[in-house]
Amino acid sequence: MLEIKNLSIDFGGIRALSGVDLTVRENEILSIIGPNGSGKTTMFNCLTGIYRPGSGEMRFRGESLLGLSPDRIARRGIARTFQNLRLFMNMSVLDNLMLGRHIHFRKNIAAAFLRLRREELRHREKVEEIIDFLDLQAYRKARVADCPYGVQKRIEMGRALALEPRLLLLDEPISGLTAEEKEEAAYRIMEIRGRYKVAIMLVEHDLKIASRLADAMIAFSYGQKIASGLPEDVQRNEEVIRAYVGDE
Amino acid sequence: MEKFFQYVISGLSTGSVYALVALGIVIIYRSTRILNFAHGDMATAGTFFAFTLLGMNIVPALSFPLALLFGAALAMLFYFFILIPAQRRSVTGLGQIILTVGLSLILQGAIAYLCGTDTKSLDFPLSDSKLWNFRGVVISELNLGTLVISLVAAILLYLLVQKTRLGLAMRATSENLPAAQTLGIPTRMVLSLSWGLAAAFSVLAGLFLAPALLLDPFFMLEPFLKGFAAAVLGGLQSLPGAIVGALILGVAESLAGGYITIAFKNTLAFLIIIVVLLFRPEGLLGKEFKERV
Amino acid sequence: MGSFLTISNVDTLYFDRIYALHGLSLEVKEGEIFAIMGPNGAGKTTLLKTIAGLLKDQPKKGVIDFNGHHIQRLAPEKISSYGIVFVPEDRGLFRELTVRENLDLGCWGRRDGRVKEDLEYVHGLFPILKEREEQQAETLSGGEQQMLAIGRAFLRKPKLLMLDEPSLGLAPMVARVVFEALVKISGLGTTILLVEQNAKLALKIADYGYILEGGRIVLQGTAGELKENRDVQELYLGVGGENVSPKGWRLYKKRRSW
Amino acid sequence: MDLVESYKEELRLVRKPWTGAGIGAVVIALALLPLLKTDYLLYMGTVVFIYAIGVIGQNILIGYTGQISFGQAGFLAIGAYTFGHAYAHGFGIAVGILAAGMMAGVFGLIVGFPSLRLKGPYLAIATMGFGVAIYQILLNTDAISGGRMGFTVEKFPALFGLSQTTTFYYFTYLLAIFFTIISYNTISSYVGRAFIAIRDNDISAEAMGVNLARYKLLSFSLSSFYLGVQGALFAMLVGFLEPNSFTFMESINIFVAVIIGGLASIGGAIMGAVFIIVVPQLVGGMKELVPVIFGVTVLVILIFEPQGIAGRWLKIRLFFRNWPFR
Repeated sequence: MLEIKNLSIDFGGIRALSGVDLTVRENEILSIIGPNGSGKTTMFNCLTGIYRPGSGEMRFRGESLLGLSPDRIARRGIARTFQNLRLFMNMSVLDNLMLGRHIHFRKNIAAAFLRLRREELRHREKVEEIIDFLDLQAYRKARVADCPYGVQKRIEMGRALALEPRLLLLDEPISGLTAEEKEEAAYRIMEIRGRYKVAIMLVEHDLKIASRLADAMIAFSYGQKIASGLPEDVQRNEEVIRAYVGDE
Repeated sequence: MEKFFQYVISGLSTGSVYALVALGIVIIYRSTRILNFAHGDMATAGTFFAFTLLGMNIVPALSFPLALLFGAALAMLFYFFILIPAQRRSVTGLGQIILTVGLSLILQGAIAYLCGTDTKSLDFPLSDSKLWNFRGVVISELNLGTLVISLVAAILLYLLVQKTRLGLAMRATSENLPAAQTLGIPTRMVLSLSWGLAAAFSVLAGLFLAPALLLDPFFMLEPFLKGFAAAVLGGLQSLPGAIVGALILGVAESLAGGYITIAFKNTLAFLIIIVVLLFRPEGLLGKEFKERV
Repeated sequence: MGSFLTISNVDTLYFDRIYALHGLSLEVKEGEIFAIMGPNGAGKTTLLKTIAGLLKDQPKKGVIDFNGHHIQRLAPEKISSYGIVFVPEDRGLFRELTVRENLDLGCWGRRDGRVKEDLEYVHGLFPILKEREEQQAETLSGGEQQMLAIGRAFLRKPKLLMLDEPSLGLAPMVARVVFEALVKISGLGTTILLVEQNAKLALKIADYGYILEGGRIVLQGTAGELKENRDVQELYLGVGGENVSPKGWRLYKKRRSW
Repeated sequence: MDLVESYKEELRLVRKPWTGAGIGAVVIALALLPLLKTDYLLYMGTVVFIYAIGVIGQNILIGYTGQISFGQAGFLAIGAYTFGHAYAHGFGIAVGILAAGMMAGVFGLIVGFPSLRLKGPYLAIATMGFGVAIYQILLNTDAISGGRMGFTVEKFPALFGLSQTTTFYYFTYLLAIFFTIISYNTISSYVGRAFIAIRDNDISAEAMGVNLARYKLLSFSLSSFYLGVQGALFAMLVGFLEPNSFTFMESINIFVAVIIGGLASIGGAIMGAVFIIVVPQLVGGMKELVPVIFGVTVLVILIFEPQGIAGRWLKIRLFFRNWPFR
């Protein structure tokens, strides 16, 4: 469903990604691991149109994503979360999720002026479903900035889900959470795949959880793919161990 | 052809005043990431201070430097007593810019209240009507003086920034504040000095503009806008850029005024900026900026 | 008192909500090299920034005692004046200034007459810096930038030198040069506190190590002890541990029953 | 306790009965103001209504969408002169006002284009340049501005046996209410959500499928439409247009009203308009001090009450809600 071939990008002479190939199949969870600065987030940024890759090809469901603006890519059905939470901090939780529905709104500006709210109600039902799923009921009307960190992580995931994506990119969805929240978040990620029928790409540092979740795993180091395959194999790969623990 | 040189010369003279204003704006922006909307009003305040001193029969040689110091002190007080408390209360970057809008209003009102809104003329040692003739290209004493003093000021600034330890600390602080702090550089002192220096530059511009423009509480508004425009044109971060931008602006204005019409001088300035910004958003000599995601 | 740097029970929060350090305590003895290791996001960088005073209003709780001064929540300039120098992960160089100017700034506020000798020592340590003296710092390679950052920090004659991931992005050969220099600097009496992901490299030069996870110290010991510890690998990779297959894990959901 | 029984109920404009009563009281009191038969008060009310429209519009742009602008005077001028010419050519008042708004809106669209590539300071200078340019064009184009003689606009007619002042008061009163409601509606719709999303985090707004260009331009032209209408009403109020009514200071005035009232609050925008109109009247003789008061207020508000008068008002309400149990 997603196919990346030979993707490269430079920043001021530094090669952030070089010649990366990967594929994601329908309804698959793919974990991407690697030490700091190895190019994981850069790849997400290329995929969502925030960076323009220098060379290579990205095809999503048969169509190229190259040169599309981030909003067009979102409309194709790719949603993402961000490493450092990019929520709309001054909006309510509900509004954040409703903004996730933005691309599904039938846009009619006259209706907006006149407070015709049929569309609003239609989407509200979808959003309430997500609120239930993510246990956000208590925070529905709260300003996001006032919510605890763990809740904000859930909100961001909910916002991405509200877009009804075919492919969901999660950038460190469980980092910074407490042990208990981590378990819960991991469970939810599994549930999302089952319930919303999406493929998930996942960058995570907690390798225990990342490998438990993933169907397949890829390891990056210095902008290159150094290993791919089943989580168990990737974890025991010599090169991966060297990249993480360091060499002599 | 002579006419052309005439326009270029007078354009350079105006441009050099814009450069003084623009340099101040750039110094402040580089060091504190604040666009100082009160820049023109600081100049006005300093110029009025000089006017008052002259009225008390104090010679220009003394009252002009005092005016520069007055402007500098004003800016440093604003930095210490408004900006630092605001930063401590984590006012956003945009909020800090709006603080300077507030300062601008206060200065404007105070000047109008203390000195009146009628126009005055400043007794300036250089005359606007005494002309010098260089092979058919005419330049007034005032314009020549302006060019010379701007040049001297720019060179002094260059020496200060590039050759002294204070200048080194200024460059370091404006480039990487946390690193400067961990090296034990007294960053607040350095930043407040930057504000003071910038204000002194704008007062200097005010003093040289006053004889031609006549003095009233709003007389620096237009030069401030031009200086601002020049700074943006040059990239807002670069001191040479500010000078280049200002000179380009001055000459372009003068040429357009001479060959087309003087009616749309300001409009032209902004037209240039918008066109330049659309094709080179980082300004002529600015560096490309990228946001990290 | 009596000890060099003592951190007791420190809490650092981001955005006033997220605990980055949670009741963290550790001790650094004078004259040795200490390494702090741990996975990404464990709070290593936060710890150094907290000590250096670069996080506004942090730490929220706890005491950082340096040579008898309580330095928590002081301005970074003040902390620096006690003799603590911090080299951040991005090296903290003034990229538009030349190599020489960067080194000059390292000597800011020094009044003793030994600046020249020290400068020569730095040039002896990293001869490349002498060659590149007039170049802008941003034109240097990653390794050279790290050398410049360390040289500049050394010129401040710190009592405590803190480095954040000095090996990050360096080729192994270059990293070795950098680490050898650190050993030499330490030999001159500077205490070094080092944050590293590359555990093997760090433990080679360190005398003592702490392993940080989730904002707490989870393991500590001399370099020798840590090298022997099998858990170190597990902490990084999650290899081993409870021997269950990755797929057959228990579905889990906390149910509220009230 | 307020129990919400359906999502629909939640979407109503005024949900709490007490809020409704309060707003109703204010609206009725304002409607009854002409009974006092003080032309001065009516005039002041009219000016506040007129300014409120523009300030609300600017709050949509600056407060909600987060795009800084210093070109307000230019749009006011465009609105005022468009209306003046349309009215003089025999088009009715309604058509004139609509044309004024549309014309300003179109220019807003044009000025908005730089906003797609420029941020913060650069946008400030571009919009400021627009304001200055319009002023200069007015100064130098007699065909538009009427040259040295200025440009006279016929005042609003007296209708229904009311005095001219009273009629115009009611007219602006209704328009102000209309624009307030429209603004509330817009802000709470998907459009407003997109605006706020762009302000809070443009990168993730785009990643969620919001077309940045479209909504930034929409915000610019919408807010300019409001200013155009304000300009048209202003033309009818003073009856005489000259370029000097549209200087950079006028832009700053409206900007100050937005800041003092409170960013991202429509109620605040109205309070801000009241502030900048009423305070100069209270100062009386010492007109020079008005900017000082504005300036000091801006400083105090930014440092101590970043949400402006509206924020202070919310805090007072919270205080009394639990009174006397603090």
